[in-house]
Parts: sequence; C-alpha cells; structure tokens
Amino acid sequence: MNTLLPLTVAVPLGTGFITALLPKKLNRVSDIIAVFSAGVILLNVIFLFGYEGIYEMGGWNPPMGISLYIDSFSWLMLIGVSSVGFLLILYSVKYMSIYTSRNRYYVLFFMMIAGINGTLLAGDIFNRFVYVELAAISSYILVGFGCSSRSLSAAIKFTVLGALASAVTLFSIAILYALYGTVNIAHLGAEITNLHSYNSFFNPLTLSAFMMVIGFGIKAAVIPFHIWQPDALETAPSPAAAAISTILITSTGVYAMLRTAYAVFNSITQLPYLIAFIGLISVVFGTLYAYSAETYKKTISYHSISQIGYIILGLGLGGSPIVHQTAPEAAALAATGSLFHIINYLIFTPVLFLKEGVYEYLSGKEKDSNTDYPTVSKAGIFSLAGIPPFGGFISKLMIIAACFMTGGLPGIIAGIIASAAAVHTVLSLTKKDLLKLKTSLELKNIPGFMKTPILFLSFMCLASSLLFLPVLRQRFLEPARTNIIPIHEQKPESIKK
Amino acid sequence: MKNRSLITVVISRWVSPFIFLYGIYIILYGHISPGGGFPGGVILACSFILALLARGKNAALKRLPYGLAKKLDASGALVFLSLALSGIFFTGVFFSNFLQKLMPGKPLQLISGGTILIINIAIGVKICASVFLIILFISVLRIRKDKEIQTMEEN
Amino acid sequence: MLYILTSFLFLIGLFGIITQRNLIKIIISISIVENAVNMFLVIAGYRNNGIAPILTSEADKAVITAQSVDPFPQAMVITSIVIGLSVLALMVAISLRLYHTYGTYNIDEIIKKQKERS
Amino acid sequence: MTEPLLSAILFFMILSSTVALFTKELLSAVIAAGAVGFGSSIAYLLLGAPDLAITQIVVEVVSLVLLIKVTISFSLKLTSEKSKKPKTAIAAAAIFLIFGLFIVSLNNFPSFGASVMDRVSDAASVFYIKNGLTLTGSANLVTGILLDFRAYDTLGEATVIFTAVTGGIVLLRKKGKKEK
Repeated sequence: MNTLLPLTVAVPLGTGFITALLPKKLNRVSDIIAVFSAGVILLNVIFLFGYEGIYEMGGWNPPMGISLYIDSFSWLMLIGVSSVGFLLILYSVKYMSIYTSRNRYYVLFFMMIAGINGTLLAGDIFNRFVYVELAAISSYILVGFGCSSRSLSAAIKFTVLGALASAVTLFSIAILYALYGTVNIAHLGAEITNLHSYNSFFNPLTLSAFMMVIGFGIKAAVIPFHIWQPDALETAPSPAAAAISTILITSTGVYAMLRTAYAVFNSITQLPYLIAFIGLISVVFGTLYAYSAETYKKTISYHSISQIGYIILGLGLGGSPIVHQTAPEAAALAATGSLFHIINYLIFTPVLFLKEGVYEYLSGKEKDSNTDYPTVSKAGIFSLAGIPPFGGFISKLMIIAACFMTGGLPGIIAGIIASAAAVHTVLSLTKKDLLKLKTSLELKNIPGFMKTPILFLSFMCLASSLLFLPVLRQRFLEPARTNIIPIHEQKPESIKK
Repeated sequence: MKNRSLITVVISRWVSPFIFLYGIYIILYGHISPGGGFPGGVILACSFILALLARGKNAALKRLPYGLAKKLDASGALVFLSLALSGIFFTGVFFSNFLQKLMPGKPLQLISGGTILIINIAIGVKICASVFLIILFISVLRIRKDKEIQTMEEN
Repeated sequence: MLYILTSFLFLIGLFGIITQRNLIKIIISISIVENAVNMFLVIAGYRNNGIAPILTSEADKAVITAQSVDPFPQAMVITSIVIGLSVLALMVAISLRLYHTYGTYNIDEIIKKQKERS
Repeated sequence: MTEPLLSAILFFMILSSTVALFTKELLSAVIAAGAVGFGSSIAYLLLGAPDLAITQIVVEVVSLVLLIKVTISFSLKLTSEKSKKPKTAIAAAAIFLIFGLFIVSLNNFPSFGASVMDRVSDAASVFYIKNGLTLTGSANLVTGILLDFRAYDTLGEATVIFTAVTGGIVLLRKKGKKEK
C-alpha cells in the first residue's frame, strides 16, 4: 500500500484547516503556504506515476472499509487536476488581491481540490458521493465569492441544482445498497454482473443507473441540466471560474459519471447509448447557444459545454458493447480521442478565463473585452475551435472519425452532426471576432504571477498535440482507455439470460 | 436591544447549563450508547444558541467568543486529520485505530474504542463551534438605515 | 408499499423545486427531498422485528447478530443528514443576503429587479 | 406492527409536505416542513435507529431556527405568487409520470423487513454486526462504523460542515471587492 495515495487528499485538507487558523493579517504567509502545498500535491501525484492498486483505509478489507483506488485513468485526471490547480493558485496570488479575505479563498480552493482528489481516488460510491459534495459545496461558495448580487443569484441557482443532484445520486446509491448490500465499486460491479436477472427493462437497477446519470449529469453541466453553468462561470472570480469549468466539471461530473456507469452498471447495455446521446445533444446545443450568447464569458461557457459533450460522446461510443463487437477499432479510437480531449480541455479552457481576469485586474472593470489581451493567449481559443496544429483539432478529429468508423447509421448521423457542430463552432467564434489576431495589451504590464500560468498553458495548447505521437499515446492514453472501458467478451450470454 | 420578557431570560439562563451537560454526556458516551460527536456537538451548540436567541448576541458571545469559535472550528477538524495521519506513524495505515490496536480498553466502558472517543470529542467541539457560528451569522446580519451591512467579519 | 410512499415524498419535493418561485420554499423542498432519501435508506436497512444495533452487555452479541437492524445505512444517513444541514445553512445565508439587496425572496422579482438595475 | 405505523407516519409526512408547498404563508410553510423532519425522526426510532433519531431531531431544531430566523425577523409577507396554472399542470403531470415509473421499477424490489444481511451472506453489515465490538471496541455499532470502519467518510463530512461555515463567513462579509 502506497502512503502517497491518502496524502493526496490529506495534504489539501490540512492546508485548508491550517490556513483557516491563520490570523487575517498574515495574507503573505497564506500565499506562501498555498503555493507551497499546491506544489507538494503536484509532486505527490507525479511520484504516483505508473502505480496501480488500492489503499485500504484503516487496514480494513474493501467491503468493510473504504478503499482508495488508482489506475492510469485516475492518474491522468489527477495529474491534470493538480497541475491546473497549481497554476491557478499561482495566478490567484496576485489576482485575488482585488478581493477581500484572500485566505478564506485559499481555504475554499483547497477544500475543492481535496474534494476533487477524493472523488478521483474513491473506490466506493458512497465515499465518492461525500467527496463530490465537498467539492461542490466549496464551488458554490467560490461562485458567490464576490458577494455582488449577480454572483449571489448565480450561486443560489448552482446550490439548488447541486443539492438536487446530490439527493438524486444518494437515492441511486440507496437503491444499489438495498439490492446488493455493498457500496464498494468493484464488488458492486461483480455482484451486478452475476445477479443481473431482470426480465423487464423497468427494474430498480435501471432506475438507479438513470438517477446516477442525472445526478452526475447536473454536476457535469451537460445540456438538459446546464442552466447553472453560464451564470456561475460569468460571475465567479476568474481563477475560480477556470477551476469550476475545468477541474470540477471534468472530475466530479464527467469522470464520476463514466466511472460509475462503466464499473458499476456495466451490465446495462443501453446505458452507453444514453451517455453518447446526451453528449451529442450537448455538442449541438452548446454551440447553438454560444452563437446567440451576448457576453464573452457566456460564449466561452456554452462552448465549454459543447466540448464536454464531445468527451462524453466519445466515451459513450467507446463503451458501448455493440460498437465493441462490430467495430472494435472505432470504439478504441473514440475512447482514446475522448481522453485526449479531456487533456486538451483541461489546458485550453483555463486560458480563456484567465486572460479575462488579466483585463479585470488591470482596469478594475468587469465588462467583457474582445480586444484586450496578449496575443499568446489566442492559443486557447484556437485549440477550442480546432485549428489544425493545436491539440484540440486532433482530439476532435479522432472522435468524429470514430463516429463514422462505427459503420452503423446512428454513428454516421452522429458523426455528421458532430462535424457540423465543429464547423459551427469555428463560424460562431469568427463572427464574434474572437479568432482575429490583434493585441492592445503588452505582456510587460502583466504581473509575473499572472503571466506565467497563461504563457505556460498557451504553450501547452500547442504542445499537447504531441500526445498523438504513438510513443506518448501508448504510455499515457492507451492504458487509461483500457482501464475505463469494460471488456465486453462475456456480454452476449448475459444479454440472453 | 429589543424588550425581552423576563421569563425567557431567566428560564434560558437556568436551562442552558443543563443542555450543555447533556451535550457533553451524548458526546462522551457516543460509543456505548446512542449518540456521538454529531448530535452531541449540535446539542452543545444549542445551549449557546438558546442564549443567543433569548438574551441577545452579547450574552452568547460572552460564553463563546467569536474568535475562539472560529479557532475551535478549524482545530477540531485539524485534530481529526492529525489522528488519521498518526495512524500512518504508529501502524503504517492511514486512519487506523492505532490506540485500539496498541492498548485495547475493556469493551462497554467509557475508556474503550481507542481513537473513537478522541475523535468523538474533536468532532463534538468542532460541530458545536460550526453550528453556533452559522446561527450567529444569520442572526447578526442586519442592514442599518444607511445601507451599511453589519456583519461579524470586517472585510 | 413503504418504498413507494417514500418515493412519493421524494417526488413531492422534486415538484416543489420545479414549480416554487420563492427561495425559502425551494429550500424547504430540498430538505423534503433529502428527508425522503434518508428515509429510503433506513427503511432498506430494517429487518423484521429488528432491534437497535447497540450492545448493552457482551452477552448480547448473539442476540444482536440475529436480530439487529443494518447499522451501515444508519452511518450513511448520519453523514447525509449533516451534509444536508450544511447545504441548508449555505442556501439560507445566500438567500438572506439576496433578501437584503432586493427586499424579496421571490425569484421572478429578483430577476426583474436585476434587469432594471443593469 | 411496524409497517402500518410507519405508513401512517409517512402519510403524515406527505400531508405536511404538501401543506408546506401549497400554503401561502412562509412561516406556516416552514413549520410544516419542520413537521416532516420530526415525523422522520419518530420513524427512525421505530426503525431501530436511535442514533439517527437523536441526530435528526437536533438537526431539525437547528434548521428550523435558521429558517424561522430568516422568515420572521422581517415583515412577514404573504408569498405573492401569480399562479402559473399551465406550467404547474405540466410539472404535476411529469411528476406523476415519474411516479408511475417508480412504481413499475420498484415492483420487484425486496419487501420491507427483508434486510440485505439476510439475502447477501457476505455483505459488509454482516461482518460489522459479528465483529464490530471486538475489532473497534465500540458497543454502538453505528459509531464504530462512522469513526473506525468508515472514518474517512466522516472526515469528508466534518470538512463539509467546516466549508459551509467558511462559506457563511465569506458570503456574509461586508464587501466582496476592495475599492480602488
């Protein structure tokens, strides 16, 4: 058992508690503590590279105690989350000086990171529920951090939907517990595969699966459940908006939904289609809403919904048993493309919010700007639009190509719709003048703490396309893909039963 | 301050020590009878909340000052976390009940269950401070005539 | 039967969240939903003629093993009750602050006043 | 005997939650919601969960204090709701549709009183009940689970309420932004 595993959660928790104990005047000290421990978390995760296994909390075996579980997919998410988290903390040091009570902000931010790390490592659905709640509650507060009336109304909207989501998730856990008597993910998966013997489609198990998808779908802000997202992202402080749109949504929404769907409900063969369908809807309506959005931040928020849609679409296709049988390479491509797109999404979305923060910091105004930002940060928007050399292009292409490769009619229709949406994304960004290269802000004026994260992430937008190289792909993406997608070899018999 | 009825003031002054005592009982005997850190902590907080509601902000803050409550809130959680971490130190496993393994007490006695008793006390203190703070914030927030918001925290 | 009643309670809360326009009533609906879910879990842990999972003497052990209700859902429900309390406190804090700005708990009026200001 | 009694309590809870939703006065809605909470506390007592009953009753007291505090300390307004009849009707229809789905789905759900422990022999709870006392030293098995077997969950939960308090401090402070 690797002690680094629980430390990934314990370090941010401890940082939060200690920062809360510090007196208010020592803002400098809390800055140093925050940056230091964000670095420690990042190092911690880097040292976990290649480690696969479980950690039994308190030394109790899995069904009795709680277990932490790490594999390549969780590691991939963890490294993304902790490096983005580190950069956002760096950025916040300078940016948050325009807000009051900065050390409380650090407390909340570290609680959110602790919740996210706990979510990613959880090997137990109830434990995952608790840590998703922790991350969610801190994010509700971060949205309302500015205490302006608009941010407060965004926060209450987010809170109400989040509370509903958690109740629905808990209901689903309750049904699973009443049926199988365990909440451990591995055990539940095994029990469900063995005991799955319902004749009708309407049974407690599908009800539970449905509720789980709805609950995590609200957290992931996919289209029917997206109403909290644009408001929340528009009014939150910039680094908090960047954190919520990337690390929170991908881990407590997308990761939790897919992990539960594939590890627990793997015997419900229709579930991947539902997930892929939700993804497709999000892709289409995300770009459509973005076209008519008024402000810059709203446009970006809706576009990020459609990017999440691509991720879910790809992983839904990649997990479906029928695609697996008819066109295995399409399924593999879709899943790999989705994982690649998660990485790209984690890189390009923060840039879009952070450069907005630079403008706010320098001018003190909250109005949105289409003109004032360094040219380098354009990389983010190019990657989002899918302009060729950038990472976003390759991953999107992989997902769309996989749709066509499935061969079936629904796959082709999905591919056509998804590629039309991709073109539409570029068009709507061009219409809003977001793709033009123009600059009126010199890099010199930006404080170093704010400049470094933006420059690094912008560079990574381009560099991430290197992940497509077979050497790196096989090292990082392929193991993660085999970890998340269940193997469907024994499927046909269990369907017949 | 508002006019407070003499009956509420006197009765609340009489009752709140008993509520406090009951809360302590619920916390300490949480591992051998129904109860535990959570309900016990809320009951402890209730004795302060009663003072807050019946006799006003100052009477409650005299018993549990604001700064102390904030410190107790964070340090209770910190004690819990450090007990979990000391599990690594003593037995090599996070969250192991090392006291129970090293020197098991006699079951059904007060001193039994190893770290469970300590965690119960830490959680009790923490929850007491938290719930008191929540109610304090809600009841202190007022808008004066000049639209200045009165809160506990100055910026 | 009990499960159906509990899920009906859940759906009443859901109905409230969808239709109510008053913040306090939405908060109430959420607490109803949470109550229903907790109730569902505890009912699932019940055993016929069950007793509480608390030992009073060491000799009790056999009785407890044979008759005690499931302690695990109770532990989960305690966790969920406390989470519910903190979410409720948070929502009350936010809506109180909104009330101080707009003088109402009604969502429609808040939105209307927001549009007037901007 | 437990089942009819529980059904009666649940009916009472359903009734009072309906009152809470449809009454025009906020204070009565809050009190009706309190009735739901106290009803569930009694139900927990009947279901053999005294720990939960205590927790639920104190938490309900605190949340009632919170809700009454925000409704009573200002001028008590009637909720001015213009009834949007068609929208409410659609929502009600949808809810009944989902209710039908619930009934159909929960059709072959294990009956009341058939605990998981009797059905699944290797369930975690069987282990807890057999060995809880010897392994944790806690006679109250629920506390044993909360603070030893699954203490990690409890850490998360304690952190959640800590975060909520921090949120209270943050959201109810004077000014969000410094003035330039």
